[in-house]
Amino acid sequence: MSTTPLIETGRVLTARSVSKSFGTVTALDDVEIVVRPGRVHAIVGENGAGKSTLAKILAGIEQPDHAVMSIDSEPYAPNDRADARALGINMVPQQLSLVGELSLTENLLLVAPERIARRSHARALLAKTLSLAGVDVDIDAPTSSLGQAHRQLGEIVVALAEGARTLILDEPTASLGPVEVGGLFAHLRALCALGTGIVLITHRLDEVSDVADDVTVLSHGVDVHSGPTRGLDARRIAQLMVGDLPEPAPRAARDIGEIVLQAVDVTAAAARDSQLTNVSIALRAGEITGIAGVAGSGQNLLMDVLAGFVTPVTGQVLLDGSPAGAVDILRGHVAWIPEERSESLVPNLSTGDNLDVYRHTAGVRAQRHPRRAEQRRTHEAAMREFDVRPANATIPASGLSGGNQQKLLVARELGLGLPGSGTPRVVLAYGPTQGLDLRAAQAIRERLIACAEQGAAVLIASHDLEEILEVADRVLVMFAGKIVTDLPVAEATTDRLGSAMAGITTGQQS
Amino acid sequence: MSLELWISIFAGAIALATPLIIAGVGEGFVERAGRINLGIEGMMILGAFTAIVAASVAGPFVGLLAGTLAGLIAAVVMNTAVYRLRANEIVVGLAITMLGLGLSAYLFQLWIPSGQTNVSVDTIGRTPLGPLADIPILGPVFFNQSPLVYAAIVLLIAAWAVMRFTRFGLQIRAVGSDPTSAALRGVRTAKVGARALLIGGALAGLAGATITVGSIGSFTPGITAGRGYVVLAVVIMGRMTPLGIALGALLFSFLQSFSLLSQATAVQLPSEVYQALPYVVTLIVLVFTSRAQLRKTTAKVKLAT
Amino acid sequence: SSTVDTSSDDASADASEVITVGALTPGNTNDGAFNQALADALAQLEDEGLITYELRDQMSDPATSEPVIADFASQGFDLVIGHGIELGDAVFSVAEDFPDVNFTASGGMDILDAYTDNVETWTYDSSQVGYLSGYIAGLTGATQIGRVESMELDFVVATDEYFQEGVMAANPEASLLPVVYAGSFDDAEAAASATTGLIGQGADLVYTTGDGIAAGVGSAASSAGVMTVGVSPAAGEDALATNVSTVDLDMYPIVKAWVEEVAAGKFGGQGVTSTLDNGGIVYAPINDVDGAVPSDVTQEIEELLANLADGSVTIS
Amino acid sequence: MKLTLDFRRVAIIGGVAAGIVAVAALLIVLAGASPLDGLRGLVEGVSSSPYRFGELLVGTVPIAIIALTLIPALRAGVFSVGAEGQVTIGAITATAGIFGLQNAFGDAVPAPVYLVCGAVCGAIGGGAYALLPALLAVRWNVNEILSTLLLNYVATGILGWSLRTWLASGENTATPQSALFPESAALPTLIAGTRAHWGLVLVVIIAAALMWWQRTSNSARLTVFASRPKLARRLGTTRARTIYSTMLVSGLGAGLVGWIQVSGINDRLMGSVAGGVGFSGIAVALLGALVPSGIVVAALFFSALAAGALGMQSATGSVPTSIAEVIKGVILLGVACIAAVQKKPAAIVAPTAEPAATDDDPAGAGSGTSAAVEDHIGIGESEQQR
Ligand SMILES: Nc1ncnc2c1ncn2[C@@H]1O[C@H](COP(=O)(O)OP(=O)(O)OP(=O)(O)O)[C@@H](O)[C@H]1O
Ligand SMILES: Nc1ncnc2c1ncn2[C@@H]1O[C@H](COP(=O)(O)OP(=O)(O)OP(=O)(O)O)[C@@H](O)[C@H]1O
Ligand SMILES: [Mg+2]
Ligand SMILES: [Mg+2]
Repeated sequence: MSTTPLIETGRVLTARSVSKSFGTVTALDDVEIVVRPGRVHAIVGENGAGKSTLAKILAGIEQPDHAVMSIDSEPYAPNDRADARALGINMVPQQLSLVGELSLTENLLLVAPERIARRSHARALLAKTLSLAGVDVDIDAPTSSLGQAHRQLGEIVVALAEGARTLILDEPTASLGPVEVGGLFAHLRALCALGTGIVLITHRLDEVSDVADDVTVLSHGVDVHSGPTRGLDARRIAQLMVGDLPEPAPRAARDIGEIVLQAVDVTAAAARDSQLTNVSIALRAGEITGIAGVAGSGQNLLMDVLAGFVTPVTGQVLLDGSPAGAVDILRGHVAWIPEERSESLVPNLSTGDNLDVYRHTAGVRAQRHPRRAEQRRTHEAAMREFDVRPANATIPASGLSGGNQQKLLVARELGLGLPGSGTPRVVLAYGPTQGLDLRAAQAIRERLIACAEQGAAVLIASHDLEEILEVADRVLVMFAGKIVTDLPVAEATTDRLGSAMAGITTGQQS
Repeated sequence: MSLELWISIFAGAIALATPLIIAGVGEGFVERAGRINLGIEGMMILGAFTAIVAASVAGPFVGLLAGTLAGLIAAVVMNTAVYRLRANEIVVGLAITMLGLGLSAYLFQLWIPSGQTNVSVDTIGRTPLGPLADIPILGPVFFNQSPLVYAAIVLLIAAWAVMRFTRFGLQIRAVGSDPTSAALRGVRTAKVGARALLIGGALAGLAGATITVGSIGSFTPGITAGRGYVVLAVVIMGRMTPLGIALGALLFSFLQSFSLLSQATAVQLPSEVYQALPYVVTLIVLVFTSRAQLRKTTAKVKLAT
Repeated sequence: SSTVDTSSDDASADASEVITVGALTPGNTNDGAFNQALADALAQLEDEGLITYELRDQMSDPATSEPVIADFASQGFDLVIGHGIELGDAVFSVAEDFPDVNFTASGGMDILDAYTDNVETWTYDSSQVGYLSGYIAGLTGATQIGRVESMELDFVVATDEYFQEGVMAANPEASLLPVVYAGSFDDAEAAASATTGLIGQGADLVYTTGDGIAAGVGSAASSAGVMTVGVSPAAGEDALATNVSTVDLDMYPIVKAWVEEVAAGKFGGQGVTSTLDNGGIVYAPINDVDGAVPSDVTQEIEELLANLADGSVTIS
Repeated sequence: MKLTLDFRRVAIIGGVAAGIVAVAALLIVLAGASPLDGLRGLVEGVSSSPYRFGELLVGTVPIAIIALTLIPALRAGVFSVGAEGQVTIGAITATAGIFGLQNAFGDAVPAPVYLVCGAVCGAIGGGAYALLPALLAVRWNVNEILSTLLLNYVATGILGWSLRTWLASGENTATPQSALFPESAALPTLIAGTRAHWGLVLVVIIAAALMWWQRTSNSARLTVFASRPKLARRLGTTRARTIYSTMLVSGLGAGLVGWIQVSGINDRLMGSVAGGVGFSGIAVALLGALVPSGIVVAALFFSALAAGALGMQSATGSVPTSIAEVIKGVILLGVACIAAVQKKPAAIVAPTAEPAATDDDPAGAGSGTSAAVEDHIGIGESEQQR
């Protein structure tokens, strides 16, 4: 929908018969994509389908095994990112590539063609680009001090300032709230109007039908569909991707039990998040509490406090009514799924060792060592249960794709990991489905609900409002280190939550 | 203590600081790029020895050049071992130091066999800066020094300018603080790191040459006397910025100069106290700078104990 | 020069066989001082056809030196010389296992009585070294004398006391600045800095005994045109330019006597001391430093030596 | 694919080995001797007599113990280079303990009491001295590499002062040293006719203990701590506890070595007591890939190198002793390279190497960077990331 391009004849980036394999894994097999100026081209597909690989090949970051690429009719074969950049093809990777210690200006100068850093020139260029794109971001602050949304926008602006005429965005919305996503899409449309071609990789299929003009669907490295989005809705795209999704299981009514884990009047500080001021929260058995909020509102810190990593300056954390530290909280069967899974998976340990790392918890008596083969069978069974691919317990965790790493982490926390008997009594989950495809995300949401049905107290923090509304019984909104809204899910409308997340208070405090 | 004594102490401090500053500026690049060079002591002494040999043939300036080159070559070896062959950085650094100390002593013994008088070369000497040198107090402290002292100051400014105004400076900061993002942005991290290490090695060699050709005029085994390790401390103490490094080096050498010369007054402490003083104070300063840094990121997650 | 009185004349006469000597020194043999004294003596004796030898330097750590001594002994060397106090323990401990090999060990004054049947002990008279150095420094007419030493070690302190005594004997008017310790044997730069500082405080002569640090002292003093005493040739020609003299060991007479004893089968059971009298301690020819040093210095020194020899002057 | 990889490996190993030989030969020729004699001497240096073989073992003991007790610290990413100073302090306290005992009870003290007292005093001294940088790191985030490096100098000062004052021998000595220990305080000889002493047994015990430890959860927690401090918190380990405990273990080991050096070799305290074993120990720990068996082998190798280099000098006659240091440096460099080619780079520095595994970028776009070795200097840093 949206901007109907006026110029169909501008620069066209074409890539045909793109193939790439990593060892035995075929990431891309004879894929074709055509990116036109002034249009948003979405790439969708489940985890590991090859989206990022394709994007990286287009941007010169990854070298294809085989590809025929051209810009207009000129052959295009970038050796590295600099080549692509010089030809106006630029990418904002899934994992942002801004150097945190440097400002946006300096990030721009970092790979400028000139050896002497012309700051004023770069600032002028950025300022101009900012105003063109209608964005307002501090270009002189270290990017690490910017919020997630601003960093995302900042990197886009830097790419534009570098002369990007085709801009590839790999999951830019994964960690943004609805307000920010709305803002981002407005900017993208503005860019399209200027003739920029945009490639948008995303898992949120409703975004595709909202903002994209064309869509390529990848499945296991093959492009199973390609064409305009006109007439396609999210359901149809999902069908193209993975076939029919199972209907979400009907929700059974749950009994809300005792308070298991609570934070009482907590004040705490941390590096990037807002500091918490007098926050109280109680997690009850059988209840799913959702926390919404834009990045940097303090959710991360609250999670850290609840998991026992941060000792509050004032206030305390009580597990079953008594104060507890991180290891007590683990021993009390609290599952922990952090926003950054890299905090929780040990990359150079095997997937199997990662799965039962809690065997090493202090004070937990190691059960008799099961035999290796037996252990491996258990691990691989768990990996299959949680759809971790490949379900091989001996490869290092770093060998899994991002989505599969996430599944591995969930398998440990909700599956067989916690010391003692496995089932969690509390689940602390931050963006538990981020980076997952529809089916996998759905499976994990079902898991969380199942946990609650078995009597666990579940906390889900997410930037994805839809997700929270789908699973939570109660929704809290955090803004600037405070809980500003606390509503039963029935009363929580997207509008109310969205404005609370943006800091617009309507007077109703919890 | 008399005024002359203080003048001597300060003038001595500046002279002693020169090699520390020169090597420190180099190591500053290395550490900014996220690496550490434990071979710096070895590179310094190789520079010191090579410089004397070259200077005895072709004069002190060629000596300085040769010393620089020796450090550079050692850095090339280190870069190949650590960043191409991926050997452990700490082991290789220690090996380079061992090698440098051994090789310089060995070649020295072959060069000047027993019974032969050691070779002296003309040193760079001091250059009084015209009338400035006659200013009371300041003159003898600042303006009657070796040209190498002035060169070190120029070097400091140059290093500052490189870090501040060039793409290379930005790339070093990026590679050091966030190599993954830097690589993703298209910075060739290995190349940037290698360049930093080569600069570090060359300047370490020059620093060694500064000791022999710049001030003593001859070589004796072990002449660098652990200064390489001091440089490492000074760089961290100075938070890797040129100005900080200069201040750190000056503090250390002031203490050393003070310990040396205040012995000649009546204050009677065990001489070991004087000798350990610079290291102890460096450690204390390190505590304060680290603590300040901790404060700065006060927000840092306070992990419960 | 006069030899040690233990040598019998006929011993060298029938020494047709060449003695094999294994020797160890704690430092570098080109240090122009203690270590080099032995190296030079051995080289000279080899030139004379009396010995063949092997010399290992940098043996100050007993952990390294003991196996080397044992090696020499087991390879059948006739005489093993451990030159330096660091080697004393190791020599004695190896010598027990090799009663047929001859050893020499060095140490302080008290080692003289520690000899055994196959170990002769050796030391040198550090009071004479200090006194004569001081005497020379005094004779130069210097009024403010500074001293730069490596580390505050007992023997350094002791030698220094005799140095002061020597200065006062030659020139009671002279004043002495307190000793500056560089804190290292090698740190020439620190020594240079210390020397410059002393000169800044008015020193017109600087005395040193260190090895590596002498290079720093000599360099700083000579570029300031200030006299030194005690700078070794290892510091380089330039540093020697303003060095008046250096009192040093001459190991030739001592080692020669040992070799002759071995050849004659009479080795063992005694200790010897290097002294001015027996030629084991010598001083380098006086450098008048472009006329800064009075011309009669050599004469006065010779007078002192005579007085020391006949006992009319004693060092307390 | 596999073939080319192997070819590269062989080429590197061959190249490095040829480089070592060429450098050594060149240096020997420079001194006017024959490289073949040098090679013969290198071999004979460790093998030609029981005594020389004993020396190989004597040299292995301190390096191996230091390296072994560094395993926990290095696994946890705590990079202490303070062994040198801790050995020194351990030697001082051991000496003080032994003389204290002698002064208090006269000559009647039986040997085992001396040994236990020396060992305990040494270990306590080294351990206490290691806790200082640990405290600085925990409380004020002072980089432990630098603090330990600086404290080495302070230890040297303390040693010099002690030898000049309260521990000085009564004899008039040129170099500072303590009095000779009572005979019963000496570590007994293990192999007659050599200097090999019972310290060797300690190496075996410590290695065995660490092999057992390696399989414990404690070890696993440290490994997790090195790369994932938060997860380690959940496992029950804290930064403070990790730093204190691992530094303490390495300090105890180094202090014990201090005692072994005075009681096993010199029978008195001397200025040269540490003699570089601290730095060699670190190199050996890393060369041995932080595995006890690997470390013992690496320590034997390192000691053989030292003995062999001396033998080389002895065989060539005219070559200055510094050649030993050169050869050690060259071979250490070469072995570090070869070890790196042999193993996957991650394995060598397993505890600390962590090419950040994030998102869907397993090998990291920065595969050109040396993720393995560059960023493990301070654990403080890895925590600050949060
Ligand atoms: N550097 C690599 N080494 C080995 N395998 C890789 C590498 N990069 C990607 N792969 C594999 O290639 C396949 C495609 O990965 P890619 O990152 O393109 O998936 P994606 O579609 O972006 O998935 P996600 O939605 O999880 O981000 C996956 O199976 C992944 O495991
Ligand atoms: N034509 C260009 N357009 C855009 N960026 C460029 C261009 N040339 C170089 N760059 C950027 O500069 C960075 C450094 O390039 P490179 O390493 O080739 O530097 P260089 O100045 O050519 O150095 P050298 O001459 O030593 O190779 C690259 O990462 C790239 O991003
Ligand atoms: Mg992806
Ligand atoms: Mg180029």
